[in-house]
Amino acid sequence: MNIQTSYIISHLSKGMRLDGRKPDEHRKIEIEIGPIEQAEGSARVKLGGTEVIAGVKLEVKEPFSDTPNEGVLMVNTELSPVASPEFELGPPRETAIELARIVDRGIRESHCINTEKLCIKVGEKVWMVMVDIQPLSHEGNLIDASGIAAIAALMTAKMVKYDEAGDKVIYEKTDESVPLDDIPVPVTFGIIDGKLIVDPTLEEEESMDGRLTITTNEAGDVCAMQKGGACSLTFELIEQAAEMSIKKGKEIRELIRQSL
Amino acid sequence: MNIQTSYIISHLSKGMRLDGRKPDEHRKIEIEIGPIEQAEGSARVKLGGTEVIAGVKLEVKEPFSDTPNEGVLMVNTELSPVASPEFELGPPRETAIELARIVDRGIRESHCINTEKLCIKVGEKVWMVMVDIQPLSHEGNLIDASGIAAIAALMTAKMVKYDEAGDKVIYEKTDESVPLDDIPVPVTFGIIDGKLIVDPTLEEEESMDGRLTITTNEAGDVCAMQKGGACSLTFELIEQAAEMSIKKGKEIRELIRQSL
Amino acid sequence: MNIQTSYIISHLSKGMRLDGRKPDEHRKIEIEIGPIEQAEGSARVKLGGTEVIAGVKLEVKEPFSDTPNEGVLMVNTELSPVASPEFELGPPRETAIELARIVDRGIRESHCINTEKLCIKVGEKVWMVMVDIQPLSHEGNLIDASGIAAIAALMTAKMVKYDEAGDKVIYEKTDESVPLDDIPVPVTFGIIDGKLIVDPTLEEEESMDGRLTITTNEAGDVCAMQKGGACSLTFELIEQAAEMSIKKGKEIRELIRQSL
Amino acid sequence: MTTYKRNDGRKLDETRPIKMKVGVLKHADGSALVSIGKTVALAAVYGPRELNPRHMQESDRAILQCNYTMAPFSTKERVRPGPSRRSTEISKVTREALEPALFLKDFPKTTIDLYIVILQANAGTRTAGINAASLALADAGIQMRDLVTSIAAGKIEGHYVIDLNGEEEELTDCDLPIAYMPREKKFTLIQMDGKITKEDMKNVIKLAVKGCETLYEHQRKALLEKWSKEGFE
Amino acid sequence: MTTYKRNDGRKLDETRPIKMKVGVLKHADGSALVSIGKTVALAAVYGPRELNPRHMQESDRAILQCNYTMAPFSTKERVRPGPSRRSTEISKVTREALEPALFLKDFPKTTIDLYIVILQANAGTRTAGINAASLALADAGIQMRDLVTSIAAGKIEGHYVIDLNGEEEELTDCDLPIAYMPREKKFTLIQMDGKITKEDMKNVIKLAVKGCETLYEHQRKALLEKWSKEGFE
Amino acid sequence: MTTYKRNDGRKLDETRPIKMKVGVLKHADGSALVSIGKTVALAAVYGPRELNPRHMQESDRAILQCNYTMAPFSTKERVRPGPSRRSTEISKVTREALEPALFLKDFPKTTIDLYIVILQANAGTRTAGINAASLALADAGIQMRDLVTSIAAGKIEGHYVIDLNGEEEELTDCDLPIAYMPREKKFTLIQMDGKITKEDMKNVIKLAVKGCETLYEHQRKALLEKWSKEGFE
Repeated sequence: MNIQTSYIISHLSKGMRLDGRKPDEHRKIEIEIGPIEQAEGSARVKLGGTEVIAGVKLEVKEPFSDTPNEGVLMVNTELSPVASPEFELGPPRETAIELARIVDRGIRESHCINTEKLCIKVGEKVWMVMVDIQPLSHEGNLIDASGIAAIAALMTAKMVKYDEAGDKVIYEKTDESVPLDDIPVPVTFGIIDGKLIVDPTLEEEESMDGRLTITTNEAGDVCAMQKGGACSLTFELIEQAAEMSIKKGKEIRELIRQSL
Repeated sequence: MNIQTSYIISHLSKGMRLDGRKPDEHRKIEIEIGPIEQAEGSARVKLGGTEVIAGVKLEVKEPFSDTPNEGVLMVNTELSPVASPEFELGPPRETAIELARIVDRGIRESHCINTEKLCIKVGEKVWMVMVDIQPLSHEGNLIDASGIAAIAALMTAKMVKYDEAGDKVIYEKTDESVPLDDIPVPVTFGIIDGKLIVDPTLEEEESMDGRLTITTNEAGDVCAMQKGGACSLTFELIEQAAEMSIKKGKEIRELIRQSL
Repeated sequence: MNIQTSYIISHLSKGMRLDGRKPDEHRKIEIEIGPIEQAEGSARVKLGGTEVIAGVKLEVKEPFSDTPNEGVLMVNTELSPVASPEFELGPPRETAIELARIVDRGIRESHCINTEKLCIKVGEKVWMVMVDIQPLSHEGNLIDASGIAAIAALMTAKMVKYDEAGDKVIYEKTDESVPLDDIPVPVTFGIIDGKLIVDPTLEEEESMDGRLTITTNEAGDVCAMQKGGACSLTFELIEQAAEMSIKKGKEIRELIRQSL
Repeated sequence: MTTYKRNDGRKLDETRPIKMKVGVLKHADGSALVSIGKTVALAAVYGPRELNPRHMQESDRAILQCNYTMAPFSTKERVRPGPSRRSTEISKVTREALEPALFLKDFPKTTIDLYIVILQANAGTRTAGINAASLALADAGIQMRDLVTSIAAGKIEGHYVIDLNGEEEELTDCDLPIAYMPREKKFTLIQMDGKITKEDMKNVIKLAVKGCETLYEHQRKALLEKWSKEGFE
Repeated sequence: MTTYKRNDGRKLDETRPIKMKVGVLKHADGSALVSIGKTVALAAVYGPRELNPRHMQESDRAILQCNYTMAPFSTKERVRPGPSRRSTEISKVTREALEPALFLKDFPKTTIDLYIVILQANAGTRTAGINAASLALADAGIQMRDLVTSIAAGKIEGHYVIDLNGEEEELTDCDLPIAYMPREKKFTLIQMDGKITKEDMKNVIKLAVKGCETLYEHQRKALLEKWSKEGFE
Repeated sequence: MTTYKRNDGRKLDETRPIKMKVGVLKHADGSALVSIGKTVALAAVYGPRELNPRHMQESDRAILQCNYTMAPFSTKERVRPGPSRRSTEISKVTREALEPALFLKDFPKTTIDLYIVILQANAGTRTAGINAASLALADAGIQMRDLVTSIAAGKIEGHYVIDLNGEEEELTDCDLPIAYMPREKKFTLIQMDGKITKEDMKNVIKLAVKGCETLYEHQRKALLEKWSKEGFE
């Protein structure tokens, strides 16, 4: 075990973290709505030193054949080197793909997007909602920053127009919002020395054994979970994380609402 | 020349092979029909220690513009590392592509598939018959194992339904078979020291100069040939291989029939 | 600075080049029309020891949604190792892409192709004009050789037939030409020691600081410019290059006309 | 809870029929074939073996490389060959579900390569793959803290059900796969899709743990069978 | 010349509103955010740092590697991630626009890596990217012959106009972006799309140079701001 | 057999017009341009030269690397650039058709790189490519056991015909390309598509051999031409 890890663990045994936070405390969360005018919706989120932009774009596509009357959601992440010297150019790898899929799953499984309202013509044309996440600074816990940015961007996204005759999208925002019924929020816990720390920093990520992300919704239901990293965890720890994720999710949901 | 090669050649000069077979003898062939329920047709073939599964899937596609009333055949092979430590992950390379194309050509050129019966709507929708081959164990002569598995899978494949209104395939097997009129069978010969050995093992493959595959059909016609490896061969050897491929093809065709 | 470069510069200070040309002199240009019968149009161009073939093919595609009544031009270059030991197999890299885009831009921006005449059915079907450039020998200044070959191939290209019922192209040349109204010609200058040399050879390319390509049309207008290489240049040099490019462009245009 | 009839007649806490066999591939250092209902997973292990290129080596431990693939014919709609976003994620969570059971520090600079092929898919492919992989690792003689077992559970019409089949996957309120080390009583994979209360979630996990204990017996039996056979040979 | 009304009310030789800020990214050695009208470019510089693999090293100088990307949400129609022919070409001309300002021979065997992300696009993304990149290089403390400034000019309805916006790009007879070192009075990028006379071309270039001089003041101010702040901290 | 009229007026055993020229590319170590009817193949050879990366080297012999490509404009429907399944297979069988003629053991650790570009395609591209490649190898001064010649034959309406053209390819019962070393009397490529009896097959092969002998004369003449020219220079 390296020195940093021992240091983190010894602090944690006294209920403290290196940056002075309590184990169940998020870093300061700042949410800016609409930084990207060209996008149908967008949000910039700072989680301490971690910063991401999420942008929503709409396209018209053929629906999947098993859901001919439903629009489609796609979440995509590119880990650009601007955000961290550790990120490399090239097609998304494991980390970027998992990140996008955790955010995607939280949104999808909460059914917050009313996909049936995104149908233009059954079996032929539906709206595809693309959420792209661009990290600007990675100082730990990109998952929560991305999840918050994604839902905030969606909540403020406006529909554009579809010109059926010309079969093309007219990129002029209308007054109509992207149909959204819920606010799923992911909360990520670092697992270190058998303990949970919410919203880990980059140095904590380097020392921790693994992580657990739980996404909850307005009603306090659990919509998605994902363990990451080469750790194992007990039932009690999962229980504890579930409790906390509901509580922290509520706080963050309130912050998002205030930022609108 | 390494020791193994000398050993094989010296045995061969006495009409013997290392595993006791005669030069014109296949290893034991076992054919299991239908191991993959989800596939429209499937077969598992063991050729001694070599083992492959072939699965048939049907899709609906636009026809090629020069054959607007004909369905399409596609054979594909992935050489997964499960079958041999020499195989690597990644897109199919030379060996996998040649393997798939030899099997493909034997089936295609025998015209055993009645492609006109696979037309749904001229110029718009035809069935695409995809045969995927998954080797499970490579101990030599993947070509014959794959060719036998492919034709056995096709012979037992059932059509599924196409929902024209919804433009999608309903994956429920019908009683109707994939329209098949012939049974092409590839027979592969190793060429070593100017002699032919049918169905080479992995160690024979490592020592041999090259190979010749001849696919014949029910009527004893030749449908496809392919020489492989950095060898040259005489007219007499080709003649001899053609004779043998007809004879061995007949035996294998019988085995396939019995397995149905 | 290496010896070759000093040598070139010292020659140039006396208004001379290593191969005896004057700074504003092209190598001998030979244009052969129609070397590729299968192509709708083709031309082989020799520029001293540099040689390229350009071939024009037509396809039918959906138009872009913002230009529903216009055909589409695409220029593509593959730098095959046959032309130079420095070229490698694989997808086009920076150099090949820039080369294609410079040629493309010159043609596109001169509006020499009447893209509206290439519309078959508004919003549904238009002709796509594909110009592929295959260098055969690279001894410097592939840009001009490619640009001349591309426009010569286009000038002699014939339309083929589109079978609307069968939605396919019948590759039989008609008497009708690809609709062309102008003859854009790129002229490339090497920049070395603050001086311009037209049509640089390979050894000059290795020694020069950068290059400037200016494409001009029949009327003597400038249609496209592109600086390449890690050099900087003065306004006067740009002015001088513009003058010369109009003059040299005119000469080359005449040569092209004579070759038809 | 007794009123709900599962579409295949199973009890709520009953897994589909399970078949497990180890040592099924001749060329791998370890291998296993696992079928759970109509889902069939094949796993092959090579290693620990030297890792090339060298710059990927870890000086103080082995790395585990894991690749999950679906055979093109394994599903209703043919699976396009090559990695997808889904298969990349499953390869990752599978690796992370197995790593806690291994003593990677025992084999510095090496790699253990694990290949999982889903031959037939009817729900639960990632969990079947983990069960097969765990057996293949054991078959390769690689020492493990515990076998890793894996299964999903869910909730249909108010009832907790284990080991969802393809049709149940459409009906369930949640799909919650876990990987679990039964002797260690530790979870090594947790994922969930769905929308359920915290209480439901706990109950679903508990039911999945029960399933893992069943699977554990099957795994042990499969290993025992192989070892006893080898004894005779 | 005074009769033409630009669609956003600007004077013919007036750029859109400009904002420049350096040191905006914590993890890069140098960075800058530049917005010109609705176009927003972010640049990050790493290096000079050792270049791997070694066979790419130049024994007598540093290499500059440059990657220009558009964020998927930066335009009306979403940009598909991954390199395109357009972005590959822009990466190349951007690199070649900056190299003349650098003393690459001072750092043999190393690389300077430059990443440009267009966060929002409304015409002039390559020029905004070059302005940001030039600032980011300065922010990284890399010595430069001169700052590189960049802007496009064009000609609409007989009038020379600077810094075309998205709608003007549709109307102009030509789009002529330049990069320029104001103290050196040298051009490091010249491109043009359009069809204009030689005289027009010269006038358009002259106007663009004037714009670069304006941008130069903004760049200097942005660097000064950062340096004065650092002085206080 | 005399009753069948070929669409281009040829006799049954007559090849299309043949043109062969060696030394056509300045930058390759060897090169040749071969046209057979409307099919035109260009081949370039580099090497034997050191092979990098080193781990690909064979300690006791040279490797032959072969790449067959069709120019995008070579066919009726444009060929998409980049390798296809077809071109990958042809590259392989071409390599294997040439290897038997080479003394690869003479050049350990090196590579001979062979590039074939089909400039125009009207049936018989792989055989034209092999003829060109064989000449290019000879032109590069690489010692060979024999020249490799290559041509296809077929059977149309009961008649054996040599060197099928594009329209004949649609009509033939089989398309049987061979590569052949005439002095050695050995086959180095055999492929066949079609459906014919064993007897037919033998006759078709015999006819193809006859064609190869014709090609052999053309190849020798082309080499002689070049050598005699060089003598004068």
